[in-house]
Amino acid sequence: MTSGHDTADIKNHIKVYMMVFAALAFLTIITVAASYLDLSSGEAIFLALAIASIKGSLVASYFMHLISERALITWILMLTAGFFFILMFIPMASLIDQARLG
Amino acid sequence: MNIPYTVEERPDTGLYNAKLGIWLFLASEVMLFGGLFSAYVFLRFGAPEGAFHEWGKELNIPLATINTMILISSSVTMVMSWASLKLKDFKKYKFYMGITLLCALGFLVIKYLEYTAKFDHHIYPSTNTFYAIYFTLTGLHGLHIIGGMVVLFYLWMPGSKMWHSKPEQFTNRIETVGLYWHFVDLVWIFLFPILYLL
Amino acid sequence: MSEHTHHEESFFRKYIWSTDHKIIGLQYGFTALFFLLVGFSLMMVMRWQLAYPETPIPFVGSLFGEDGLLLPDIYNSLGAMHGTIMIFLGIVPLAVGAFGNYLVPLQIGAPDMAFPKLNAASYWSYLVGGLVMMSSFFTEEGAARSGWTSYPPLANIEFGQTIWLIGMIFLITSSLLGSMNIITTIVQLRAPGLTWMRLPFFVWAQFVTSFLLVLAFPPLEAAAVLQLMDRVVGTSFFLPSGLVVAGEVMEVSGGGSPLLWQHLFWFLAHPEVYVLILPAMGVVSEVIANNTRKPLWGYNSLVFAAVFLGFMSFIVWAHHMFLTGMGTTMSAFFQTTTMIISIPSVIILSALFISLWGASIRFNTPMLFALAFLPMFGIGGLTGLPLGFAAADIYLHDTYYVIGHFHYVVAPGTIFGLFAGIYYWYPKITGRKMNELLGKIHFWPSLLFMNGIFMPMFIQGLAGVSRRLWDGGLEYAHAAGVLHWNEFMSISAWLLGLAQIPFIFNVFYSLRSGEKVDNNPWQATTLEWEAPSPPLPHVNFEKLPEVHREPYEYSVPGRNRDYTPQTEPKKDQY
Amino acid sequence: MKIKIIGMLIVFVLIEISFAGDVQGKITFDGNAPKMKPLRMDADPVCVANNEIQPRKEWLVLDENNGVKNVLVYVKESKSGTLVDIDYVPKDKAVIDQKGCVYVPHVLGVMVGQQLDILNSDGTLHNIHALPKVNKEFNKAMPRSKKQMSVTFDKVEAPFKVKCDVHPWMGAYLGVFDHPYFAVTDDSGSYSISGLAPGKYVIEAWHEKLGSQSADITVDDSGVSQDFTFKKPSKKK
Repeated sequence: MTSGHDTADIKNHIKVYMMVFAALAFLTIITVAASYLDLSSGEAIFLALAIASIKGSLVASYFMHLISERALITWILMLTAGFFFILMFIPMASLIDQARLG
Repeated sequence: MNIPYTVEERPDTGLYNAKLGIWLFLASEVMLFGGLFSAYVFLRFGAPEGAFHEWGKELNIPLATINTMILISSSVTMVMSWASLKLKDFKKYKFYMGITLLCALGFLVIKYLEYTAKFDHHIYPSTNTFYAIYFTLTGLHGLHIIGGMVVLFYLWMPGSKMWHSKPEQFTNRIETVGLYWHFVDLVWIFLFPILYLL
Repeated sequence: MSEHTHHEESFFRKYIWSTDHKIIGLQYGFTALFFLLVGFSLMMVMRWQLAYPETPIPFVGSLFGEDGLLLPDIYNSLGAMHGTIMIFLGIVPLAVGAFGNYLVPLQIGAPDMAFPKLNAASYWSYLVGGLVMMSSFFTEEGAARSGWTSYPPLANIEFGQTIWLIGMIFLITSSLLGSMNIITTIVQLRAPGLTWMRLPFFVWAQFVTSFLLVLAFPPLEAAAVLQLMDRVVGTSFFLPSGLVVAGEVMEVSGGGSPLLWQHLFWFLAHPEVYVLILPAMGVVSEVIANNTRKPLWGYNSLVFAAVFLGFMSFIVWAHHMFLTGMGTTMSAFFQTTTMIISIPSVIILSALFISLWGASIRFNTPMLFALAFLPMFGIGGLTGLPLGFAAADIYLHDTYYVIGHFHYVVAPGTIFGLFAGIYYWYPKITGRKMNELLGKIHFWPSLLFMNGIFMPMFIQGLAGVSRRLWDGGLEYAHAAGVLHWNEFMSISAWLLGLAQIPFIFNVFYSLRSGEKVDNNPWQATTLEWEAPSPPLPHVNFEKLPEVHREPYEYSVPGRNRDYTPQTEPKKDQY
Repeated sequence: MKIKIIGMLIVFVLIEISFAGDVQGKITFDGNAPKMKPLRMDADPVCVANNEIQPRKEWLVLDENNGVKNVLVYVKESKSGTLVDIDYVPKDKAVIDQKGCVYVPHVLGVMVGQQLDILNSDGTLHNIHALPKVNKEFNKAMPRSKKQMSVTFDKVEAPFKVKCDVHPWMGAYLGVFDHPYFAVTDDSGSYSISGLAPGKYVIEAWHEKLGSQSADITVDDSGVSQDFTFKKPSKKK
């Protein structure tokens, strides 16, 4: 894809980059502001991670061009993400399972 | 015989070699930070209720917010420097790359201030598990920044000669190193809330 | 290419700082074989202590102190380093570094790896890691002695562990660079016409293996960093509060958990088992297809089984942790996944067995090793099933049964597979065949003594003898009935050591005096046999191959030869 | 000229040594002597077999006159110059034995750089584990076939514990000094430190449970006597 960019295309991209930048800055302020709200810890974690995920996907989709990247890359990343979550949650699940036994 | 697809894309995969390589590298980086995030979650669950939140209150949120902004900006200038090369504007490339490096430096300076402030208050990695994981995660992230800066500096100064001989390959190099740089930014986007805000 | 002229390179450039995948492959190969020998020697020393407890070691005793006794501390060091060296410095570099490097570009018709400089960096990182590991033997505090698994809190207390961790970080870096390179090469540099389902099974095995390395090694790197922090900076990632060591409360900040290490470690270390076995399966498949003169039975199922195996290997790791007090739900989950993962292994093994059906087999040395691989791996795999069941594992955990089980997989399994590969591709590398008689003198005693070592381990393990005892169980009444096997196993081990001499001799002897052969001495079909023997430096092929066929077109009815190379165009079937 | 000076120095040194004074004394215990319980060694049959009479705990060993055994008495500091050449290392080795599954001696002083031989007379597996704070910790297994090993310490350190990881009842205490002026009281609670140059010193008596006491002494040619009396420990064990 990237090789097919002509000048106009790139100029469009630059506009998108600027918009993404604004969105990222805005979301950063929101997430900091939200941390001062009196939320329960569950809500706070959900909100903060949700905002972080949005920001992360903006960076990945636009700066890293994942939105128009080849399928192969997407597959590799999906595989990685799958194992990432397994790595993240099974140790935690085992901890909970252990606690359940007392 | 030269190795094929170092510059041009292989028709059936649509990729040049380095791009696949860097994405595989980033996949392994995801798993590296995955291991550390997993440790974070594990320790947070294991700590007394609310302890991580209490311990984290010592951290300086305004400084970290500034750092987040700096890193996001550096990501934008990074992608702009690549776009400039696509537009064949070498001068602008130099300009944006310079700013990217400056941002990275600024990030490290603020990080240094944060660290020394912690040490002054006798907070060390051995203080508790929160600071253990805080220093490990931010330290490793800092190392990634430093490593990235070395490469960026090379491509900004001595390595940029390549633009005049092999412009396409040079643009690809900027794209791959850019992918790495955005990834480092991405990691920080997650580090910021889980360490400072939660 | 022919129009590309190659100026002569200096010796250093050509053989030491080379970026040619073949030279790097050989560098990997020789270094890894050397480390295999080192790791095996450590075990031969340990087996003296087990066979004749507390008597001075003959010949090499002076290395271990004036009185030549093997003290428990050093025994533990040797045990830990045996595991580490064999796995991380021996088999993985041999299977992936050497075989993967040398053969993958040749089998897919590429001039080199995708990133030649990265390839060299990967080798040098491996060598540095290996030297760092070995150097720990010469430090005042001695080498790591907490087993290759390095469980904290023991590993946090014991000496030598810091060096182990630093060495591991180098080795992990090396493996990551190497495996990214292999994946990129396979994806990007396949010759025209070489579609995915035309890849030789060996390439598929390397592909899956590399994915395992890329995705499973980083968590161990993270764990190594955390343990290094624990040891150097005084954090307590793996140390709980109020930890009592030898009657004293340890002064640590606490709050960590030893289980965290086990999760992160086994997240790598279980896929690592498949990293060890898959390349060997790949090699064995190539050798079997060639020497049965038949297509591999069920090539597609082999490929899908390998991919599925790789995928499943990421979600079975906690079956190593049944005894950590993990809850029953998790145990049941991991027990189930463990049973599922045996299915693809059985598919692969069955397909290879069925491939033998009705073949007129050429019983040359590579084929003998490949044939021996099948039952040996079978024993290793089947004895693993009881360990996968939580209930049975409670009894068998950490006994010699476990040692017997995984050594059957790795020693007469993987190593036999790799021997088969060395004998099989030696003519490609050197242009000469290895001596057949010496090969058979190498094979038969090796097979005999391998079983002599590992079969009695099942007996000892079922009697409940723990794997980590310095005196082999002398102090325990329940071990008394099976202790006499120790001497038998030890003698087998030393004889196995002797049986490797013909091999070492053969490697160097055949370099000069082996039978000269043409490019395709085994009448094989895959692409590496199109290249000259040895393949041209840096370019491999005189002309870039084009692929028109499946990988294993042997004995296709109606053709005048019993093999059809992949490069042969489809139109003129003569 | 040179010879003359050296000769004078030798004479001077000889005079110093011959006139150096002895410090001696006795440590007594004031109070009711607690009874030392017998050690239970059933866990290792070899330990039981190696003792004709069952050994008792050793944390307070008294004779009939309440003289305290195993008190480490040492010169803590000199108020008149240095005690000894910094490079002085005694040629004699210190010895600690593992015999009958107890450490013999129970309390021991060694000098920096002095070789300490650790013996295993028991013919069973011992694991000697020293727990210094300043010196390097060591933790060495000694199987029955390993009869002897040697260690040295390179820093001065107040008495620290040495224990066996196989037999939890085994314990000994070890002090490391940069001078040879230390002694351990004998069965009658007496000690004697010889060879001190005349001058003022602080001397300290250390006991594993009863704590430590110090006293200022002045050594002259005829030597000096310094006794200590320890009280019952506040917390009985």
